[in-house]
Formats: sequence, structure tokens, C-alpha cells
Amino acid sequence: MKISYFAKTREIIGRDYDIIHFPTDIRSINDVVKYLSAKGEPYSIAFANQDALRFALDNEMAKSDVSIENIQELAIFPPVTGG
Amino acid sequence: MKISYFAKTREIIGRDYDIIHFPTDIRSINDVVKYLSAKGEPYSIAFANQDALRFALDNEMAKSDVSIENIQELAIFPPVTGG
Amino acid sequence: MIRYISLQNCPFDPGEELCKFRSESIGAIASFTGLVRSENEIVALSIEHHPVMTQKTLEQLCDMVITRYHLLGVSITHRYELLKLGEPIVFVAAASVHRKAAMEAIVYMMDRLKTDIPLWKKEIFADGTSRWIEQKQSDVDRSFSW
Amino acid sequence: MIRYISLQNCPFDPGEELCKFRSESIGAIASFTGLVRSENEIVALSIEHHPVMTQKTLEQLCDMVITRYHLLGVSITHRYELLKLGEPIVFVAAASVHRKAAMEAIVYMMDRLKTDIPLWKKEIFADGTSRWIEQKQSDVDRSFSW
Repeated sequence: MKISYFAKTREIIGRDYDIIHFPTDIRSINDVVKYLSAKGEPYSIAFANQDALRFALDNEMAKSDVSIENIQELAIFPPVTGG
Repeated sequence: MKISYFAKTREIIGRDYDIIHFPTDIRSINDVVKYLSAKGEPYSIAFANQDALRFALDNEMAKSDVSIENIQELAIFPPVTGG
Repeated sequence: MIRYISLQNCPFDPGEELCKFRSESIGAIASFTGLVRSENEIVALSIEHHPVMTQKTLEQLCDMVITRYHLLGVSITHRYELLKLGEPIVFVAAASVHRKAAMEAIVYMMDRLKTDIPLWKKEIFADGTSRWIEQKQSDVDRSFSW
Repeated sequence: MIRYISLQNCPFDPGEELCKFRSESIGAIASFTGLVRSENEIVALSIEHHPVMTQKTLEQLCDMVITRYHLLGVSITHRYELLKLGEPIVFVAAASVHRKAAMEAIVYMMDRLKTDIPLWKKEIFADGTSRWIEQKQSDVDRSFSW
């Protein structure tokens, strides 16, 4: 699965994306965030404040409890500041 | 005193302005309107519905009960439709 | 402070008017353009105005809106005499630090223009006849609501 | 129906964008331009975006606002990458029969843009350092108020 990072999140992680094969018990966006945070830095720093993270599954905004089943790409980024 | 007309009022009166020397008992805009209306057409037609008239004394909007003392010009016109 | 007022009988380009605001303090510019649209099968619009009063009222409106909304710039352009279909009649713009002030300022300016400026519009038809436009009660109500 | 969307990394002229609406049915055009202003002693602004999502979200926003306000035209231009002081960041415009719809539409569009479009702004300073701009709670509150 492709995990893309944008803006401050991308800068902390240090790259645009990861390709990760998750264990089968990783089912929701929340599970992904916890799984990666448990790996330590830089994920633990980037994901320290989950309230300040937003997510998109295959280019659609999604809440953190949504399932990642059949999803190609999860994007993780801070609250937007466009306009 | 110069009495100027604009828009529909001007068209009904048939000219841009009149120069009129009013009797001394003509003191307010209301008095002017009544005095001119009493002369018959075209004034009686132009001023038939006084609710649909607006006034300006020396280029300042004024209510119909305002005095015309020391005024050079009274403008009479319909409600505006600018913008 | 940028402050443009133009009363003119020749066509103007709202795009050019919009570009007159140039300042590194400006974060927001809102604009409104009113145009002659094809309603009631009109072929043109004719606007009569009271030159002295109109100029004075526009200047007062600019001063008032600058103070009320702490603007960095304000612009009003208004046509008079004969206008063709599709031509801009009026353009107002407001520049400010943040977006709320500029947006509210153009709403306020248009509401005021509709009832405070001594201009009168007349619809011109294909057969040469014409008809004065009546003031809308909704415009009067909006103007009084401020 | 006129519908322009442009996401671009080169400067644009809001005046040119404003002139894209040409229709004899249009009686009102409202526009808003957001610009890079000199705040916090910045020398430039950098904007990152999610290309696919941004384009899609802008298209959805246009469709939504056209329906919601019965618009005759809508236009959104948004910059990304590096912007200099004074340059326009975003331009939105709405065309309608009467003024109320166009004016409300640009307020709505800007409120939505602030919270719905995957774009992130970063302030660039003279010494080469930079800082991501944080989302404003007031923008979130405004967005939820619709």
C-alpha cells in the first residue's frame, strides 16, 4: 500500500511516500498510524498529535476510523491552509 | 429660485428646470409642490403622487417638510435606480 | 490609501479597474460588477444622473466605507448615458488586509448605491420606445437594514 | 454555463480572469482575490498541494456552488509553488442574474476553499528559513457555519 505524505508531515517523514505491506490486522487508518508510530522516529514525531492529521483514501478525504480495505493509497497531511 | 427636474419628472414637465419667484408664504418643499400642482398640467401630473418624489436642496437630499429659505436650487426627481 | 471614483459615459473594463490596487499590505480584494442584461427584450439602457450630487455622494460613500471597514483601497466606476447589452454599468472594489472586510464592503457599497446615488435607469426597446425603471422595494429594504 | 478552473504555478492577472464572463444573461459578477501580503516579514510564500485531489475538489466546489446559487458562471484560479509578495494566490468569481447570488457565492467559495482544498502554505523569510502556516480556527468555524 502506498502511504503519501504532504506538507509538514512530508518534511518530518523526510520523503514523499512509503510503500508498505501491512499485517492483516491493520484494518483502519487509525491502525496504520499506530503501526507506523510504533516503529519510532520519524513516524512517532510526525504522528504525535493525531488531532492535527488529516487523511485521504484514494483521493477522498476520510475519517481515521475508516477501513483501508481495497485502498491503493492513503495520504496523510496536516489541516489544509488553502485559499 | 431654480427648480430642476430629473428623469421621469423632467420628461413629464418637459424641461430641465424652471426659474420661479415664489410668494413669501411658500416656505417649504411641500409648499412649492402644492403651489406648482395648483397651476395645473404638467405639474399636476408630474407631482400627482408625492410619495414617489424625492428632493434635494442645493445638492443635498431633503425631506419635503424642509424650509427653502436661502436655497438657490430645489431638485425634484423620482426615487433613484442607480448601481 | 487607494481611492478611485469615476463617473463616465464611455465603456470601461472591470478587469483594468481591478488591477489598480497594488500594495504589499493588501491581502484581499473583493469586486462587484453590474452589467446590462437582456431583460424585457431591451436593446440598451440609458442612465440619467445629477452630476454634482452624484460625484459628491460617491465621494461620501467612499469615505464612509473606508472608515467602516478599515479598507486599504476602494474603487467605484459608474456609467451614464447610453449603454449597450452586456456592458458594465457599475464596478465597485474594496481592498483590505483580510477577506471579511473587503467582501462586506462591496455588499454595503452596492446596497447604498441602489438608493443613495441620484442616477435613473431607463430601458430602451427595439421599436425606439423606452421605460423608466422603478425603484425596487427590496433595494430600499436592504439599504435600510444597515 | 461558464466554468473555469486553473491550478497553476505561474502568476496570473485577476483582471484577465474577471473578463472571461461574457453573456447577455449575466447581470452581476462578484470576485475575490487573495494576495501575498507582507506579514511576519516574509519575502515569499510557498504552496504545496495534492494535485489530483485539489483538481477534483475544485471541480466539486464549482458544481456545488453553481447549483446552490443558480450561477451563470464560476471561475477559480489557484497558484501553487513559489509566490512573491503582492502576487495573487487565489481568484474566485461568480456570475449571476442578480447581485445577491454572485456575492454570496464568492463568500461561500472562499470559506470552503480555506478548509476543503488540499493546499498548504509556507512562509519564506529573508534568511532562508520557512514556517508552515497553521489552519485558523476562525476558518474552520466559518466553514462549518454553512
